[in-house]
Amino acid sequence: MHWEEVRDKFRIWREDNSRHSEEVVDLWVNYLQSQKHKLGDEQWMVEEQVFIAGLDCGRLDVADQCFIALSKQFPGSVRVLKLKGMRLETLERHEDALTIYDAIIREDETNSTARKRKVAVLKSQGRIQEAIKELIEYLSKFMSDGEAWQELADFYIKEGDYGKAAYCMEELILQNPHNHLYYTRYAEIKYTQGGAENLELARNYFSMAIKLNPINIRAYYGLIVSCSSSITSSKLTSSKKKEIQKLSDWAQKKLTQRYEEEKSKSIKMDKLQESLNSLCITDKSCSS
Amino acid sequence: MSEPELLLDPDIRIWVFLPIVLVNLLVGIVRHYVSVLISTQKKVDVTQVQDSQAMIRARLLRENGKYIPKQSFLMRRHFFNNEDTGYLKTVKRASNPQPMTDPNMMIEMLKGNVTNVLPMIAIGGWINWTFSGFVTTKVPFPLTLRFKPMLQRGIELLSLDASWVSSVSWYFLNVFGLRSIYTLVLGENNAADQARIMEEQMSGAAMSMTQDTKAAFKNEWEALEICDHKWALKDIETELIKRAEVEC
Amino acid sequence: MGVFVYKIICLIGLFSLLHTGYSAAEYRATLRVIEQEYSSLPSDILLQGLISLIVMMYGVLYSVGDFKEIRATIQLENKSWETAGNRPSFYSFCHRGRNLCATSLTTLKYNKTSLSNDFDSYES
Amino acid sequence: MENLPKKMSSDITISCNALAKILLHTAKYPHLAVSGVLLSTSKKNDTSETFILDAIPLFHGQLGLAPMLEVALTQIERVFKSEGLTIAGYYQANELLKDNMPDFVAMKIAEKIAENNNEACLIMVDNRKVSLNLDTVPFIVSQLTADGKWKNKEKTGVHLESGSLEITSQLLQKKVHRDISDFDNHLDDITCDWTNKQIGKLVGSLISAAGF
Repeated sequence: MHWEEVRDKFRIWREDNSRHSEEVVDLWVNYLQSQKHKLGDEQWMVEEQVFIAGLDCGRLDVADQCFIALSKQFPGSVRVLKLKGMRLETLERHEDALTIYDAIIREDETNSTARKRKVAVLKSQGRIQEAIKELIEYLSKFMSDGEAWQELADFYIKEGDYGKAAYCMEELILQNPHNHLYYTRYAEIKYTQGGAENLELARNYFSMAIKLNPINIRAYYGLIVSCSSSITSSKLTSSKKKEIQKLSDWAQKKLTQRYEEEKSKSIKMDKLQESLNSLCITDKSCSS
Repeated sequence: MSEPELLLDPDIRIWVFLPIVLVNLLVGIVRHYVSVLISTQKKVDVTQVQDSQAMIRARLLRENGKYIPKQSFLMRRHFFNNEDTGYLKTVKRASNPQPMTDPNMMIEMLKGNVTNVLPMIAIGGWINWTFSGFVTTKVPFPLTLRFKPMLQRGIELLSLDASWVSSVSWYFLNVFGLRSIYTLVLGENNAADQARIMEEQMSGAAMSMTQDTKAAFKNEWEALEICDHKWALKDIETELIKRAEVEC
Repeated sequence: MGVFVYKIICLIGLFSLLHTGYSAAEYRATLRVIEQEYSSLPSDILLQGLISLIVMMYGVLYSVGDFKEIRATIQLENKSWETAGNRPSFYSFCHRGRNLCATSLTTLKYNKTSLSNDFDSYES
Repeated sequence: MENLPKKMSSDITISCNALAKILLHTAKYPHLAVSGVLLSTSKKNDTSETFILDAIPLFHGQLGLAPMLEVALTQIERVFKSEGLTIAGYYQANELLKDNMPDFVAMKIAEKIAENNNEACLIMVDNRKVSLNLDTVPFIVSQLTADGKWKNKEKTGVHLESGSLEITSQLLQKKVHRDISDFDNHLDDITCDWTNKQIGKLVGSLISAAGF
């Protein structure tokens, strides 16, 4: 592998936040490390990336080399100080890490990453309730931080507090009204919450996700299950039921088409195909 | 078109036209590095960040509120606009201090002057003194008489065609026109910037507000108050069903 | 390599465009020598200019890169929670990853090596 | 120990296939919580021990959402019914290294499974014991007692197909985990096969090669 390929790969991973820590460390050690001076200014971004990847898979030997390079290049930098805190987290010296983050915040009140790291420390100690509290405190100051809202949503789902998780997802939808992922997740949360009203919301939001991204398999499946539970559970007018049935049939058809397409691409999905039919609502088997 | 009415000495090109361009370019580069050297990290107050983020959130709610259920929209609006506890109502910020009373502000302004205005006056004066009175070049299209004061500063000749450019005007054209050359030469992320990125973290993501917070909050409050919720997903199911019917 | 072909096309267009410019200049010079009034460029030079411009535009369009979809949602279509769910600011490092790396913390028995001494000197 | 009711003492044997898939799944997403279900052959008589034949990796990251879980369970039932397999349990590995307690999601799902299959077991992966060279089963296996509580099984009650630890370690070292796909992957890209037949075959060939 050529070092330029590795550089491009790293760049892509950096841009979409892929975590591929193991690969990053492997590629760095095998291909890029010896060529790092050719990277120019990008070198420091890469060193930081490798440092974090190194921590992530416990390769402190690799991480420390990067850290030394970074602290030589940027003595006294807050960002490097934060990396040091992260290293301490890996060694499970959580209190020391917190001291560092607190120092950073004292120095620069507007430093959002140090505040977020504090939440991460609490999370890795398993103190979820405290982490949630800290995160809410953070969000009261930095209200438009999507990453933090997402994290909070995950915390709430983990705790089973679906109503609050839905609130966080709404916040994300407000920020990115074109992202089908948020619509899908929101619908999933609403479905999990249960109740006729939430089911209807789930149906609507799954539909919206399909509209935004017509190949979103998750949304099709979600639409089918939410339609079937609406039909069986709630007391709707028969015309409304018919409509929902239609919607569900359509989603089913679309899914079948997708599977057929893939099947013709030599993937054997015959059994899945069959099981798909089982998702079909009972009414249908009656009517047919 | 007839024969050109004016022939310029080629020496003008070498000794006037090009030096002006060169001087401008070099001064621009030097100025860039000087400003990097003397600029200080702007200290942003955490409340300023908070205010600007709240404003962003309120604006997003106004613009994209139609994508969330009505109940959720109302809840959020309540959070911002409620008479007693609403964010935009209760958060009291002192209106911004007058810029002249703040010594930091004064220093910032001074720095801006030192790096921008001062060299321009100095170099402009120098150019005026050394190169005054030359006709340096001609723009390749005809212009009306109104352009004469702009393009022929320092040459008061009524009979000269308006598309000829004098040396001082050429200097001013360069001052404004070389900006994109600077980004090309210095790069958008040049070495000096790279170092700063490492230093400053992302707090810049939330640009601090410079204008009067109180007035901004009031504006936002009004805008939110009159904002109506029209759920964008109301007819999504029927829309999909229609699509299904079309496909069938 | 398709991009390479388009780059060649672009170069040809550029060259031809330069040639047109040179021809025009020559034409003007000749006119001045034979002392004739200039009215307009000959049509072959105009045509060459136009064609080479189009050729060059074509080459540039295809050699720079693919077109991006104008609808914002298309770019999001291929995103999944795999990457969208990763939040670097909240990474936690106390997970089983360290046990699953070939030469990691636990297997390497990471203790005071020369490197970590070096590290400590930076720590102070 | 001897005079306990028979129901509790029925032993559990985990096949190499199931062990490998569970661990490969945890290795693919080392930084996330992962979950899946366990399959066993349908019971003929209830005195025989439970044999966990296969594992289906389901989700990673966010485990507490119902819709996709329902879809997955329906599909699994449908696909494996013809092969005489039923869902016999649930496994989960938590995100944090030291956390091996079942959370409310794990409890809920396992209880749901136990409604249909009273031999159902809940396997929590013990993250600290997961490594590239396995020496013990990194699982905490529990079963529902008569009074509706989950009780950890004794180590002696959990058996492993012989040679599975070696084979699984081998697979982990060869980074086979990059090829395993769970139901989440399938939903993002339907060419991913959540039944992981390929890995099943690979395990099978490794077993026969090792001569167990």
